[in-house]
Amino acid sequence: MDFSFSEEQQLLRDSVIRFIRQDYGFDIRQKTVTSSAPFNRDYWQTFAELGWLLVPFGEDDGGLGGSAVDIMVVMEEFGKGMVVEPLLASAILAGGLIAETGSAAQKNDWLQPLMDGQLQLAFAFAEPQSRFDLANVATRAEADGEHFVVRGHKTVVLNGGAADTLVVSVRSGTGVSLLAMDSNTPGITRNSYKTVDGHNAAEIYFDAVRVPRANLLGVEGKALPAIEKIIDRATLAICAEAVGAMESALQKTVEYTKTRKQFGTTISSFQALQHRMADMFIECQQARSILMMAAMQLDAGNGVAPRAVSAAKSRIGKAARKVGQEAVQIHGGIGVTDELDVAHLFKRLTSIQYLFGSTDYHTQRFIG
Amino acid sequence: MDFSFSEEQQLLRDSVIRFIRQDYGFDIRQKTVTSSAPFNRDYWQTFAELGWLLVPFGEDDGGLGGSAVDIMVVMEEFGKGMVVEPLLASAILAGGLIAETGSAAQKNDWLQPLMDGQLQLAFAFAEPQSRFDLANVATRAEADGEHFVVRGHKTVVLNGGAADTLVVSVRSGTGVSLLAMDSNTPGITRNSYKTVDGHNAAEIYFDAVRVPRANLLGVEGKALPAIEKIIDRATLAICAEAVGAMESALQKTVEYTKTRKQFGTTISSFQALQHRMADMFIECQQARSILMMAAMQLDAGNGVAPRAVSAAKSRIGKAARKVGQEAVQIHGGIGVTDELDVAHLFKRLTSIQYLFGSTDYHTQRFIG
Amino acid sequence: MNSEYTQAELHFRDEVRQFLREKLPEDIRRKTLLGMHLTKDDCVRWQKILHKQGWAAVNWPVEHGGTGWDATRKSIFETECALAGAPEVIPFGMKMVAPVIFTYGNEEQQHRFLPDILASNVWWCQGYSEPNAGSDLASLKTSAYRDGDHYVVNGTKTWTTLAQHADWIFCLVRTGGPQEKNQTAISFLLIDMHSPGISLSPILTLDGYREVNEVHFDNVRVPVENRIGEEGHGWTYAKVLLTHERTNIARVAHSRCQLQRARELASATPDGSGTLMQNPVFAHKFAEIEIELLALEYTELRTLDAVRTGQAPGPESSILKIKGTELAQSIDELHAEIAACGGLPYVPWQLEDDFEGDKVGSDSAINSWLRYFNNRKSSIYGGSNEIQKNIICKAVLGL
Amino acid sequence: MNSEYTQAELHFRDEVRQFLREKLPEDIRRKTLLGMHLTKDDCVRWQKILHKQGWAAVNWPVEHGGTGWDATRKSIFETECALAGAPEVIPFGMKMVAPVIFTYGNEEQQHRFLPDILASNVWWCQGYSEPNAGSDLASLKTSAYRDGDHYVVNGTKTWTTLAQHADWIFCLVRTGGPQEKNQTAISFLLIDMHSPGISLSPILTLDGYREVNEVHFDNVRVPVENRIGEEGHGWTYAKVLLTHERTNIARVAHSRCQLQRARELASATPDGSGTLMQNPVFAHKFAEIEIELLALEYTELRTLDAVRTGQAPGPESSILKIKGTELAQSIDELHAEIAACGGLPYVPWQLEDDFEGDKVGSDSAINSWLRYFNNRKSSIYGGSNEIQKNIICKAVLGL
Repeated sequence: MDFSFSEEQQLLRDSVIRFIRQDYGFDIRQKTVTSSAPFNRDYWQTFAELGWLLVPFGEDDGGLGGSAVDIMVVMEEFGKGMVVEPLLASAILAGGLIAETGSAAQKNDWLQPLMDGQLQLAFAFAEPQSRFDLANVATRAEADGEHFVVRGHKTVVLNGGAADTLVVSVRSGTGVSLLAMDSNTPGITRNSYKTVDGHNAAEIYFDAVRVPRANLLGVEGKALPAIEKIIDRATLAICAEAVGAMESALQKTVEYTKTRKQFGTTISSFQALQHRMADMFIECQQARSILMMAAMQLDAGNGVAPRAVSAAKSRIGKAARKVGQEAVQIHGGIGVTDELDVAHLFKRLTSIQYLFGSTDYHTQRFIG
Repeated sequence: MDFSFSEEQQLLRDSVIRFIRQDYGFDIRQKTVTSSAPFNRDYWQTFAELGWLLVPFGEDDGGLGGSAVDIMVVMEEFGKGMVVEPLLASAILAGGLIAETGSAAQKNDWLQPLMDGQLQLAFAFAEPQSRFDLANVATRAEADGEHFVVRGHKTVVLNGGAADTLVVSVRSGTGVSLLAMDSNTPGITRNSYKTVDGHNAAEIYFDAVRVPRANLLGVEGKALPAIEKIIDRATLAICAEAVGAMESALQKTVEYTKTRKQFGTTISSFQALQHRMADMFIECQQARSILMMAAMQLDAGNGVAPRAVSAAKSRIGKAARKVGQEAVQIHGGIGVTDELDVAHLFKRLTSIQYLFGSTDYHTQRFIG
Repeated sequence: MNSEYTQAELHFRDEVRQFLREKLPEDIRRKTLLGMHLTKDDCVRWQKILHKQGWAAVNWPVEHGGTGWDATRKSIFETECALAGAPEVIPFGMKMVAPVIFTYGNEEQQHRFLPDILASNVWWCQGYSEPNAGSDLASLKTSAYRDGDHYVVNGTKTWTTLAQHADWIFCLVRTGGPQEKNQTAISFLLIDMHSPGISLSPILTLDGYREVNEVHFDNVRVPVENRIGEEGHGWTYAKVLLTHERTNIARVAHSRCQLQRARELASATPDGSGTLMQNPVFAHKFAEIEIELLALEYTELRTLDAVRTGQAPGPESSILKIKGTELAQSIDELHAEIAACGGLPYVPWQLEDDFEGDKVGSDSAINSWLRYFNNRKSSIYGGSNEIQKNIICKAVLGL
Repeated sequence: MNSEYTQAELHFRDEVRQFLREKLPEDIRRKTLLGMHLTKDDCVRWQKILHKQGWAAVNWPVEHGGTGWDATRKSIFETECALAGAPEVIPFGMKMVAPVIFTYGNEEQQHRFLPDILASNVWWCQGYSEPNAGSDLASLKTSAYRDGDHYVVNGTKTWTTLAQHADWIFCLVRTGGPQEKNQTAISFLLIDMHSPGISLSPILTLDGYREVNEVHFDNVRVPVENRIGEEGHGWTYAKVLLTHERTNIARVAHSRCQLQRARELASATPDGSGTLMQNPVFAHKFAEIEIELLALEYTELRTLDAVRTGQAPGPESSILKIKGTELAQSIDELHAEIAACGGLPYVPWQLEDDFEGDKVGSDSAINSWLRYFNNRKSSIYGGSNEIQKNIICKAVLGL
């Protein structure tokens, strides 16, 4: 049993920490968020240069290993910095699906440019009626010779506004399939927006969109296991992000109470607040523990991974709720203003509670 | 809208308060509890003399009114004193069923001596497999001429060890019926014991017990509505008892913290404990509010009473758990000893959480 | 002990219901039910409709144009308004400064200010909190030194809700010297927001809305006749007002209305093979909130009954603040959970009446997360819940 | 980063399992799984079986007869013991005083005391707490004044677990004058329980069992050679021991075993038309506890890993105490809920092997409430959870 990072992981972690500290201050992040750009494309180039876009991929695909622990290392630090550049949506999700299901040619078309920082991807899976059910796909792909004709509506597609290529889950034949398509294909309409936590997303409408059969990823009608596997990896990634964000929220809260004076003393001396911060600390530690458990189980690949991920998402969702709310409450008035980083950590922690399935959903999935 | 007690209720309340204060100190209560007697029979006579045994009954039956608010008034004070004499089991439950379903002759036989303090009753309804389901009755009564022959096992019959007459729910024909019977009827075996909270109860086994048809209460096979109604009243009664017990637990906790010194100061000065006691206070107040709501709805008799009672039981069960546990925890070591009254309040508050349906059961019954 | 309304009260309730059915503008109702921020015009429009009916000043005495209602009627009125989706009154004029003026103000002040508040001709805001005095109001620093028949005011107030709309502000200021640290140096001033030397800095709340402001005073000259009552007694007046603020803070009817909406939405939200409302775990959580609300309703009724029978709303009313805000927040959170990822898009503008364009998702989902975010404030503002617990400890438990 | 055991570790686990299958007496196992109090004989019998195997002293160095296991093996051993229903070792001799003796005792003391502890020939108890010093150990009052080559001890210790069985007690006493208030006046004494002047007052715990005692010292003469280490350094030794006490306090395996039993019981408990385990609300609550336990297991593993790599178990181990006791208590509460009213009868004697008579209900139901009651102590004893939070605040958060 060994809980330490490898040397490579330690180096990776240091490089992310350095970037966040030097280049990703809260003001700079907010400049991106309030701009019309979906994210900071210069930073995306930096990610490519630093090799971070290789992290989610195995060496066979030209990546750096792609273990869940690797992803955890990066995403935890991203959580502290509230990074909005779409490593999750573009690389871990959509890229992960292509790595998982794509042919060599397809990987050459889409994975290579992604890793080079040249191509943006998105995975369009959620639909207005689907809630958290990945098998609930109403978007249909009808075969028409060497094409599929796609009709439907995908909602809150992460990085959907910026993506050059979309990976879309569709119902075709008797099952769920994955199609890759250029986001400018005729018949695709996008309504892009920012999300409450500063990321970018889009509603995407497909009106008789013709997609060559060559763009089918994997076997027709058999995509669900791959989707579930990659969503589990993405779930682990946001769990790691949450652990970073919570630790940051706790640290900022503790620091704030040491400076804030009320009734002639710093509020850090109020025992009622002290014990609540101790509770936050315990939440952070329990969250970190179960995150590590899930990462190790994902990497062991021994069949219990889905349950382990659901356990982590459930527990971390609970912690994210509590730590986020308490950080705001203990900050008092300043905690509910847009100018405070903690308010934004709280918002991102809320998103993570619902992304890829709510806390209750994952508890129920854990039960089986 | 009026939340004040009537003059009669105020007088009743004062008389119970006086009795508890003067005659029902914790040491005296413990003497009864640790004795072999099921309860203090002298006190039962006192109850009769003070008219308290008339409280659950309507004026038509020779009682004092029998409103839910009346019962609440008495039981709340009983809760503060942790009274173990079986007003609930004998009068509210079994007596209530006879008042609800009995003929004039039956009331004359059993209700009158009960109110005079001469007769002990018990209602045997729970069975090993029934959990909280009142309709789950496996004890059978087969008709045999002018008799029923009863076979079965009733579990944790409150006041079952002391009762002279038993009211028993049985399955007969197509439904549930109620039979009254002398507890010495041949074929009845009782295994009596004290409960963890100092009351008395028994396992009762029925082996071909012959009961005259004249002892049938109400219409054969149609007893369930009456049982549900009386169990609802009994549920309200223990809710009131819990509210009294919680208030007592809070008060004793606050007082204890004002005298207990640690680290050179009274522990009442620790803000973390202060806020937890404030939370206990809020629980007590919310519990009292919903108790009053349920009592008023029961007395209004407008069809929403069962839901109102379940709302109260659910909320008060939650409060009882929290206030009981916190009272023990804040007392520290002394709180887990048998010598401290708070430990016994905690135990009684635990019982009340499960009697007549657990917190979760009543939440689910509230949902419907 | 009984919880029935009298015939007269039932009749009054019907009258309120009919009025709301007929007079509440649909656009305002929609925004209120969605929990959107209203515009100044929305607020004023509805207040003027109430004024026309004679129901604008629920908590004022009749002699100043108030309704003179007893606690039960006030409760009926506020309940029906909330259930119907009528907006809550912006409290600063009507509920906060007016009671101070008609209780402690002189006759000239009453004539000068009350009619315009009653008719919603002027917009008031509140100047209590300061950047370094959150819950600790008594430590405020904004100074007002006397210069002839004026005070000269310097300092900064913060968390001033909707100050951008305001014509007047009521302030607590320090009229004693800085060495006089205690509460006896605080006075209560009414200040024209158009006075030279006043400037605003907006503060965006975490839903991205300009709900509050900092108000800066730079040598602002305020006529002495704008002081309420005596110099140095401002703290006393403010405390009375703070108690006033706490009486309607449980917001039971508002919560009931939002809980009912949550039930409707959850019943229309697919989940597994059924609806979210049919999910036993969700239904259980929902029921627990419903039951808590029922308890709170009766805690409030008990408080009202205590007021009716002559007992002042004691510090027990801190419970109403704590539980009222916690409940409203947990109902907001239910809405957020129902919306789930449907709450992610940040497109508040599409909720406005004049929005033209393609909508994203449903209005209720879009606003649910923003409302959840924004209402984290409710357990902080108006005396934080921690302060309320301190009050309970000190005043009720004697700790 | 990986969570796999090595082949050697897996082999060791099998060896432990086989030993437990063969050597754990069934009557002891039954009592342990039910959470009953064991008799002195039960405890000693099992300890002697372990001793015969060479596994009695898990946390002692080899030179004194300990196993010399690393953290992983200790964890495997304790996990397997708990899962199999073996009783936990009574800690006072083996885990508490022995480490002090082999760390700070002189050679003579080591030879005199350790072999009998190892072989479970003597029963030890702990004399730390006093009636007016609960969590505030440093304020203790029991005095030991020097009289020639003896100390004369006066005072009262309390919460002394199973002192009625004990041959020896280890005590913190005040060797400085009463004016010397601080911790430097405290010494660590080993006292023969058969000494004249020692008397016991039993304290019943809230399950009605004599689990703890007050121990009174009335001019008890204790040879100076029974003092561990230097006079006035007792506090230092005790603190080390307290840290020791906290490392195995998460009781993960014990909780896992009890949770598994709860699952079996709930699966056999009728509820509505199915079983309690099939009730979605119960299953949800159950899963939340299961998940919390999983998290705690990894928190413990992380702590062990930190110890392995040379970091001391820091104050973070307070988490293990807080979460470990909270979890065990919530599992006890699950058992109480499963039993429901089946836990009401107070008939603990029917659980004893020699009980003859008609049994009431099931053994597991009968003991469940008593266990729930009794284990409220676990968040109070051994440094209350409030104290643990103070430690986190001070040592980790710097508050």
